[in-house]
Amino acid sequence: MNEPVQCRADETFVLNLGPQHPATHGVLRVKLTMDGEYIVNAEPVLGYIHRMHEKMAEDGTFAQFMPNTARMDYLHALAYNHGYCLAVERAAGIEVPERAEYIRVITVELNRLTSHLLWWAAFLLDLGGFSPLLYAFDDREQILDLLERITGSRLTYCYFRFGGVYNDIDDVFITGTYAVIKRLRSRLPRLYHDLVTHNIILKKRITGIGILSREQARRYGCTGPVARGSGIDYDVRKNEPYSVYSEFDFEVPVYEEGDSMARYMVRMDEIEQSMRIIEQALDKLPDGPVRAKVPKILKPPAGDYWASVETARGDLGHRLVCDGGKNPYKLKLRSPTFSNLSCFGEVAEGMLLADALAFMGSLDLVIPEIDR
Amino acid sequence: MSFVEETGNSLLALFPQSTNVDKKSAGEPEAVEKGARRHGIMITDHAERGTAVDVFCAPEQVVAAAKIMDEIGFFLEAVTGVDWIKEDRLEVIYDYNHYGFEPCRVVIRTFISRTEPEIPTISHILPAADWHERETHDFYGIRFAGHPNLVPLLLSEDADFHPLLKDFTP
Amino acid sequence: MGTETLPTSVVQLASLDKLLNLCRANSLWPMTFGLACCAIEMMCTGGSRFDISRFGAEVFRPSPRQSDVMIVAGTITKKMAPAVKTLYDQMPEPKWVIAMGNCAISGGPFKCKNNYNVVEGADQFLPVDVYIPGCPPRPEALLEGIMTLEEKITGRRRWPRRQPEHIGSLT
Amino acid sequence: MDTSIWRPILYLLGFMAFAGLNAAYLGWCERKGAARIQRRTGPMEVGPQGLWQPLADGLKLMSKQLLIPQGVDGILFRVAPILAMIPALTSMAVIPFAGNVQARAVGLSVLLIFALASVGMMAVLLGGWASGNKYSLISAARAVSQNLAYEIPMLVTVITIVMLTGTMNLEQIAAAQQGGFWNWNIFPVAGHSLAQAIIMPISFVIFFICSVAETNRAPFDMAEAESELIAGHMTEYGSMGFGLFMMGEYLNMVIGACLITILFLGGWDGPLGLSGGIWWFLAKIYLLLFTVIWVRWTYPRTQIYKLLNLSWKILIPFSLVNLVLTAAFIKIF
Repeated sequence: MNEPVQCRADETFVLNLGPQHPATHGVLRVKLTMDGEYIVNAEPVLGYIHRMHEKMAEDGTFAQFMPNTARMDYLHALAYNHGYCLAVERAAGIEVPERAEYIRVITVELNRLTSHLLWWAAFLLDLGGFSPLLYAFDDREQILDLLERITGSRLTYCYFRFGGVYNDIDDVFITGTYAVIKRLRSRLPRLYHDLVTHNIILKKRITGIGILSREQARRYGCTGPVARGSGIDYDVRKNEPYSVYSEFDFEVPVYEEGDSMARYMVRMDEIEQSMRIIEQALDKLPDGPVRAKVPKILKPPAGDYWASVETARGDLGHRLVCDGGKNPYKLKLRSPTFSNLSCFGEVAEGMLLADALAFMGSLDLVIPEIDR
Repeated sequence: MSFVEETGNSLLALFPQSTNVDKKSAGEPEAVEKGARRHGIMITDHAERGTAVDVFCAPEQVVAAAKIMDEIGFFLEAVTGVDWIKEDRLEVIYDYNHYGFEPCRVVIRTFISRTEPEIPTISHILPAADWHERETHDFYGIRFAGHPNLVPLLLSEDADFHPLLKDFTP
Repeated sequence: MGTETLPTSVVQLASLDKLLNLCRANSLWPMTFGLACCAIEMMCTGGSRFDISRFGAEVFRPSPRQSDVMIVAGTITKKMAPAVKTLYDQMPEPKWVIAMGNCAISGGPFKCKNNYNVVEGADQFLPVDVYIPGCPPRPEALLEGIMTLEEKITGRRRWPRRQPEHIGSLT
Repeated sequence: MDTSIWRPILYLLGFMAFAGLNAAYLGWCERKGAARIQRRTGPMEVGPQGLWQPLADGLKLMSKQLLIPQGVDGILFRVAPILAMIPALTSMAVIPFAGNVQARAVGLSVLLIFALASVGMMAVLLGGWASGNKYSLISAARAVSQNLAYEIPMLVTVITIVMLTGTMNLEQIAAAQQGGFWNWNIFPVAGHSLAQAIIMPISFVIFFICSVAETNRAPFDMAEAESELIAGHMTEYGSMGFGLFMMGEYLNMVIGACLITILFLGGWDGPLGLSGGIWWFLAKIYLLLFTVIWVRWTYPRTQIYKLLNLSWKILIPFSLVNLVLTAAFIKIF
């Protein structure tokens, strides 16, 4: 049915999607060559929110870069905190106390929940469903309250420190987290799945749309839910466990279809898995200090290091090159959506505009993370 | 044989003169900066460095390396440059990873001249490299010979500066 | 000097203007226009907890032609600045600009030594009416910003009736 | 005084006021309704329960700068919003709100309303075309194909009713359903011929879907798909141009609801044999409008090709079968 018709070159027109467009989640611009409503060629144009993070890393000390990490992927800021801390701790050889590791896992997973909820809301908004946004934000606010209580901010956290976390968690946080998980568990099947996932219009809209094959996903370096929706069983938390993730029992949801529905389902299942991890971490939470003794000014030995974490969008890598000074000599940020989006041009070819936007929504784009 | 060693052996095709993968004999990775390291493959501790196989090769060999990595099912994670201004050269680093359960990240590094920075593109082998190379071109001015569309990606279309060079001033 | 009594006009333009300003202040439609982190807090402001719709400002219009206020929510880069300017020019008068967050005020955390890509503040090329500090500002701050803008349009504040310094003296 | 002249004028004025109020306050209802569905309060601060909100919005839109962008087709750009409003207003004239409450009794009122509805579609087409904006143009193309597809099953369904009642006069169609809800066209109970009993519920569903699609409401708001086409045909319209489009859309909703009420729900007839009157009519149309709003805030948008498929592959065959069956039943019994 959706076969693109052959057209002459002079019948196409160029459509600029963005940089201000309701469906691009920020300031992404896509130059579309269209034939009617069919896309002949799609070329994303990036850089509208390039904020020089890598240059700023070189200009400041190791600790001074911490606030920047949260502002790249503001939806899963704690994972960026975590990734950068892992890289610096690996370079400087800092041991993190066990309680701090558990707190890190709990907060990162809570943050993952907020990220997936917001993606869900924004995705449904792309498809024209407005009410889910409000429902998801309702749940998200509850989690933000908890995170705000211990980190002090709602969105751009700067909570992790080299060798631990800034603040210990308290009983209110723990009971609150259990309560939030209980509430979300009861709302997930009833509200999220009954209202949206099993909705016939949604199913017809996204099943079979934007098929990204396994091989395509590999050649474009896709990771995270995008890769897992294409049948690739890859999750940094499982494949090269960092922090204390190896101590928890959780599954990595993988769907073989590679369409938007598969990516949707991966994220919905991940919400469940994140809640499992949080519960286990809270149950096992050890006592002890939350921060190791770390010198004020770090001077890691020369060398280069890589550290990967799994953010809500995929494999976030930090390549840290040290020259023995107090500044990072070079910090390369490998952001997952940068690679995930690069497949857009190839997949969107021949799609309808509306389907391409559904596909773009299912990639879960955070533009400042792409542009850095 | 572990997956890391297998990967190292597959990459041996790059270096016909050597017969086995160096364990540590090629020196520490830092030795690269001091110029003490020869071309070759080195196995490093993944827990310590985050990478398991460290390959140091000539600029022309990155295409052959990319072909090998593509054949054995790795994906490209990142391409990046490092400006070693004191040594007057640029380092280009390719990070590969695979989807398996044994941690094995492969880093392929090479040095090019700082005055005439040029290196062959690998975007025809792994399309993921397309944007990464354009970004590296933005930041360091490295020309990826044969790249189909080497126009600024993150900087504005008419940008003629390369901000991540150490001698850059706005 | 004696005072002069001016005859009152039949057409009371001043009071019509007042009425129109009251209407404008109570129906500020923002543009769906998020640049970065602050946009998420802008979305939260539309959420159930903060509910910007109470003040009639929830009609986020995606087209600049239909919006009254441009909330610059996030960092403006040199590549994006011309687009922001175009969007502002496309809005019909009367129009207002709210600079939300430190980036839109002054470049915020990105005002650094080797800044090569960030515009240091929306007021470099837009007439900004209200500045909302924060990184990002809380949704309450955005509501306060919208009310400050209403105050600027009508000359009187809706709520709370007390001035902020009085609130401070109570504690 | 000769009532035959004054009556239509007075009624028309009354209906225009009714239409204007409806258009304004349906917007308010929609915002409040959406807020209720989404666990919010909606407009609260502008007047009691935000009741002055439509007034503020309306006056604001009127006082905004009239912006005619460069590169638009000047005349058509100005005409399109008016064209969105006039046919909708005119249609109100022939709708019988109660036994004797009708501006102008027209023999072929059903036909007239459909003729005017297709003129209303021209507004979207002209607005989209004249804007000189690619998004608007796509929207115009979508609107035309959508209206074309959904007018066919709608008309075919109406023909079945016309065949059953034997008249094209809305007042007579409603009058034929008086005397309790079992006489209404929609209910398959005693008092009807077998043909009506089987066919009418299906016809009602078809007609309802079509009227939602015809008025460009979610989940069929292809022409105004916000996340795809910015604001569709209205992208370049600010101030009152946009206001007129919005009012036209709400008026079309009202007319759609009126048609459904007259054709299927017994018009002004009270259920259970209660005495009929205009209040029943209004209650029915607002119930229908509430349903439309409810649907809008519950479902995501469909996609243009799936929408057209629904019409051409499901609704049109069904309505045609309905038509043939009705004709056969009438001939046989």
